[in-house]
Amino acid sequence: MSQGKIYPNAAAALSGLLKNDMTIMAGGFGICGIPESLIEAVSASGVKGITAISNNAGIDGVGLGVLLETRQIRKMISSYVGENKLFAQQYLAGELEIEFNPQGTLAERIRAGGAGIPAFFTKTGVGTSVAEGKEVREIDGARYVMERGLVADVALVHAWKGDTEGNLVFRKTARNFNPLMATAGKVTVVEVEHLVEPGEIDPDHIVTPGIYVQRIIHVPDPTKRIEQRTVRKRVMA
Amino acid sequence: MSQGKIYPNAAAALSGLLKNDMTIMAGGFGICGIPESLIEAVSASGVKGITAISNNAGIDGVGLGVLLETRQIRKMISSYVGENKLFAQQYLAGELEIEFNPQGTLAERIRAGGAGIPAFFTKTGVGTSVAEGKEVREIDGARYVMERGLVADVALVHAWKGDTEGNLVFRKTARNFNPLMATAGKVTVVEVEHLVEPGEIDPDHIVTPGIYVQRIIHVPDPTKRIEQRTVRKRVMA
Amino acid sequence: MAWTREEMAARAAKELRDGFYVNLGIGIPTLVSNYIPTGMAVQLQSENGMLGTGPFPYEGEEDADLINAGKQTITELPTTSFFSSADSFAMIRGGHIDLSILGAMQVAENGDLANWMIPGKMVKGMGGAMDLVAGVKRVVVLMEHSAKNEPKLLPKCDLPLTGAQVVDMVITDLGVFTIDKHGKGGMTLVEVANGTTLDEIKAKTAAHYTVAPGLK
Amino acid sequence: MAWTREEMAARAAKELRDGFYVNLGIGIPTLVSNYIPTGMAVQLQSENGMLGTGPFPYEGEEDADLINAGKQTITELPTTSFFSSADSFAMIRGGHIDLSILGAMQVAENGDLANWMIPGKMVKGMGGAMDLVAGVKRVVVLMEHSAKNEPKLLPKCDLPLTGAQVVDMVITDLGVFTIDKHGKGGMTLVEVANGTTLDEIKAKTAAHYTVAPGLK
Repeated sequence: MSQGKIYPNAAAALSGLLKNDMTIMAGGFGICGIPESLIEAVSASGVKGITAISNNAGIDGVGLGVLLETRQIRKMISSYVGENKLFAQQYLAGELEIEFNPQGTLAERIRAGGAGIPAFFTKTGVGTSVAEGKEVREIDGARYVMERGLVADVALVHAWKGDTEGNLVFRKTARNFNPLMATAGKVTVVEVEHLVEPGEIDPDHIVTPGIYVQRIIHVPDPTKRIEQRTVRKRVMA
Repeated sequence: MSQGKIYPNAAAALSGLLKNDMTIMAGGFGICGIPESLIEAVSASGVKGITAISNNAGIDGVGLGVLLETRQIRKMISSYVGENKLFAQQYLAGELEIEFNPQGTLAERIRAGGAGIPAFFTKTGVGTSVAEGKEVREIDGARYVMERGLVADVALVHAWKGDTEGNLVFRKTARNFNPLMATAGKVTVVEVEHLVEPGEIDPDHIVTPGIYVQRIIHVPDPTKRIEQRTVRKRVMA
Repeated sequence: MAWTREEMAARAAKELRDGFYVNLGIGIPTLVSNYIPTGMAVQLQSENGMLGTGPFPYEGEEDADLINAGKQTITELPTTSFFSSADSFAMIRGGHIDLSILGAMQVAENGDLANWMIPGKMVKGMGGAMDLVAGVKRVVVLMEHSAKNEPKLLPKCDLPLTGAQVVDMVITDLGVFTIDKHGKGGMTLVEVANGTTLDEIKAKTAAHYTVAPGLK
Repeated sequence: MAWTREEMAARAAKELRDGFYVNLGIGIPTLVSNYIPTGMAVQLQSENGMLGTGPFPYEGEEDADLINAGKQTITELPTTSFFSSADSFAMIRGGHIDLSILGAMQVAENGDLANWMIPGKMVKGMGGAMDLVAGVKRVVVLMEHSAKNEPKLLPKCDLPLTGAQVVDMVITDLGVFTIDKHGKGGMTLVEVANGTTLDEIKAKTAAHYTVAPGLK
């Protein structure tokens, strides 16, 4: 059923979806759970002027860092970009716009965008520069700032396992922004590490129902990099 | 760890939490996934003047229907109460207040309450009596009504399986309002059909993290009633 | 005789497309699931928290934890997923459902819909109807053309609204109407049921409408 | 000498209570996890979507899919649950986390906190800090008392704020201050580190504060 959602590779899955000056959401936290194959296909496409909505900007040469190298990104909507040196250079040279959002506000804006909620109120950022130019109102004795829902032309998502209907599950902290972005893309394209038939994932365990997924590629055994390898020594018995 | 969340029975789990004129959320859709043992303990407590937030009002003698029989509920915040005859009588006699919410607005108000969002905008109900007395504003060319977050003094939840830390999973459509209400109770009390040790539920499958659960009772093999038994005939081969 | 309930449901099924996600209301709309063309992938959403609803269970296999929004026992399919009520209405409100087919008491020529209360009668509540008509991409009403000889297609609803300017199409036992709910195109009769006439429809319809070219 | 970083972390650990859910920031706050008293159940939340974070993995057992908010490889515990970023910040914003311990550049006597940007320098972003200080029930700042001999406890922050009136307690290498962030009680010095004096603290603190009775 719905075999039509499966595409042979990232380039095929993105075909017809990319245009200059578009908005793209990309899942991931740091470089954990990023849709790396799909980002590389965006890079290969040469599309320019992208507004990228992503918690971070990857690291140099990895994740969205690839699109920074090729100068395909015009604007980032993120919460933290400290790991990317190229980002700093392009920003200071005025080649890159940045809109910083508190991480939770960014997450909720995306969740709201996917859920048909155009605006909501939050305490986060009241009394800071984040609230400047936005409506602030008192509700039941506390002050809240109004934030807007976010959607994207295309959402790029990385999942652990998916069936051909588009039902998805995620693995550990690689979940992060992926399921919310899946709901907020006008078209959502997913790379899955394990592609299975419908019925192979327990319906009570599905995190993203297939309705949110329009296109799927199978990326077995992706290279997963670690940004900060921290370990403890084994204590000999 | 946190063995302190486990209580021997429903009465013990509710002790100290109930007072007249309080607000109680109760999970369930119709009589599917209702926290029946906990509702019966509320009934036995004799507490009065309850504002009950629940999608439905149970049926006569089942679920919140029990609290209607004993006239412990003063006000219902619900989306549909058509199945309960006693409800109609008490309402028409002026003994019961009702605030109807569209089902999705009710769900989102509870989700917002649990998520620290005091208000949000939705299209649902614009141009209807639901929007009367509420702020309506145009955002990007469409009209939206502002709805408020909802919290309760106590949330009563039914789950399929829970560990002693309070991590919960739900079964099929018995999930419904239960996980959102778990987030919106100042105190959340849960009845689980299967009580297990931490680590026995895959952490990727947990729907409600233990942080939302303050008290747990084990209710093995509860009686589950069916409101509308619909079947098909077997076709002989 | 015009269309039977089964014929109305079959006509509504023609609005389905391959890959659609659809929410069916209680009553005649439920029958539409019997007319999904073989080989067409259509997933039915039930707003109590399920995508991919299956048929009624065999006798003895009913599961109290597995019901649809009409509180009827159902079954699951290989494509099924379960989720909370908040997630279910995020799906509905966010415009992810392609089509909602539901019943109505009244529909106005501008697309206003009334189907949840009659003043003076006991009010049962709107359930998920207001969310569905406000959130789903396309709304098709499936209803009898008249109620006790009173027209249900009106210039303006006199019952309290479920949604304002929300209906895209109305299928009754007498025919099919389209509504340009956000534009100025108004209501158009686009199909006449077997066994009825343009004159009969005119006599039983209070709403203003145009007749599609070539219709007779 | 006053308190070392380890002693500061140990002091902060005294703010933990059995059953607490706690978010620890990057830097000195991370060390607090080493001082959770044995037998005390404390679950650590990591805002990238995890409750119940465990220690660093043994060499060779690192998992790229299992990191904390500082992007460090960690492990899971029997109590662990994973969830999305939206659900993680619903937890934070909704006031479900008992305690947040984080670093700061400046804290004002009214509880204002600055820890995310220095005008004129490259801005990295606020990450989850604004959400944490706005949403968590109790906010404890763990920081050096001075930066390059400039006081960090001020009458008013001159750096851009992370949150207004959000800090409940400040633990530095010189002592512990409480802040009545929503009332008129201002800032109070409640503890003096070994090896320092009231006079030294006074000399190094620009903020106004009262000294708790009996302190010397």
